[in-house]
Amino acid sequence: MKIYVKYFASVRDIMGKDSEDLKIETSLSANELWKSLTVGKKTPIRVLVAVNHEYVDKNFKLKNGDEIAFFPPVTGG
Amino acid sequence: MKIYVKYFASVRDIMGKDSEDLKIETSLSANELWKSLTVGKKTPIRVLVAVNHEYVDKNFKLKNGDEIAFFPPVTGG
Amino acid sequence: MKIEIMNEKFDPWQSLVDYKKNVLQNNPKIGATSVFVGTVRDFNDDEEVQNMELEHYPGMTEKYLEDIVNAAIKKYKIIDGLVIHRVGALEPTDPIVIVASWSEHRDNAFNATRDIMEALKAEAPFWKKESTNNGFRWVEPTIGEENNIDEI
Amino acid sequence: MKIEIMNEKFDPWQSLVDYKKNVLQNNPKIGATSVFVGTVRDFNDDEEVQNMELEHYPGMTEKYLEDIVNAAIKKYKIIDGLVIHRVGALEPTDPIVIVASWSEHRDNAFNATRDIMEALKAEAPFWKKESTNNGFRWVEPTIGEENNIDEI
Repeated sequence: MKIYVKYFASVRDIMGKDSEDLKIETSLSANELWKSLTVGKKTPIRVLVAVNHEYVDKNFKLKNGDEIAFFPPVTGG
Repeated sequence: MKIYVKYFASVRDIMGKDSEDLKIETSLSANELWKSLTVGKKTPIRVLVAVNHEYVDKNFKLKNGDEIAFFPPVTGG
Repeated sequence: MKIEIMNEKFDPWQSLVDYKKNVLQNNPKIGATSVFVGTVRDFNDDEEVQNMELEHYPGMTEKYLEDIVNAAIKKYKIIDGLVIHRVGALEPTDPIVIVASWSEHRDNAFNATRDIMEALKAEAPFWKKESTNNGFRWVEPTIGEENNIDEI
Repeated sequence: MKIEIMNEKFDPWQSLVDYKKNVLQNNPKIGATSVFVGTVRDFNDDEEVQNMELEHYPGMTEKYLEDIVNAAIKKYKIIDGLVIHRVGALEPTDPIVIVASWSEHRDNAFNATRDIMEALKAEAPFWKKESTNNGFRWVEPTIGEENNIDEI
């Protein structure tokens, strides 16, 4: 299945890119995907995750075609 | 002593005038003055009183030269 | 601080922009601006309002508005405050009042503008008279919005 | 309702006046307008701020702002709401955000504008990066203002 991954703000700085398209064999949770993407990286303590423009919890199971985004707590306004 | 009296809004309508200058012999409280001014008149239940642009309570003792105003509860904004 | 009683129809947003531009200017300490504008509605207490007369007590009204804004400056450390209030003949959709507070952080601006409006409604000597299909009537204070001022 | 993300410097008061004039118009049901404007300060956490970059998540940001305003319309029966938020490069005194709510009575307008601002700060995907004397830094959420969104 195909997954579209986006990174914003300090998470993008750490990942060194703003997005990537992935092909994965088995369905992963948001947390499992994050762990596999950040192996060997020093990651921030606080990361939020959204799938298809909605916040989800870390156990959310990804489906084919999902857009998943990882980013730090928001600071607008 | 001289007292300057002002009436506003529905109190002015009842009194039939917006102000009057009074000469009084002895010092009166705000309430005593109000009673004497409204003898025989049907007066509203709720009347506020200000002396020299400050709210006062009904027992406030008037002095020579005071400006006293009687008016209904305020409804601005 | 700006306190003004207006006899003529005014544009509250233009007044705000003018005061900011000419008096407060581009103060980089300001992080938050909270503004309230009250306008005449065409209905009140289930009656159609055709127009309205707003009366005030010249001298006392300005004094109370100044005291109210000074209290908000002191309590919420706001950088500045503005109140402009109409008197005279008003029609539905006419602006009645604008209150603005400027501060470093949003909490203080929100609280100051709200406190100024509540104090204005409770204490500032203004009186509304509405013209409805049943003739003129003096507006009564809304229940729950009465002031704590001593009555005769 | 108006939700807009602006890449260029904007005049929040002009945007407000334009929306009121062209969309809401002279609606005589409106008795109260509550507006909040946030601007860039030149100090944050005891450091001088020279300028700021504001980033967002196109698509998700607009969706959340719309949901937040719809929630306020439902909860407070406001007549309408507006949010305009800057992104891109900003300098001290530049407007960041305007939130406006229109309602019959002032309580609902005040509460709606405040709720929209609080929800925007907690949920809408925007990120601030400040340039100070010590270089760039991503802004951390203020303690006590954290959202309740699940974290990885």
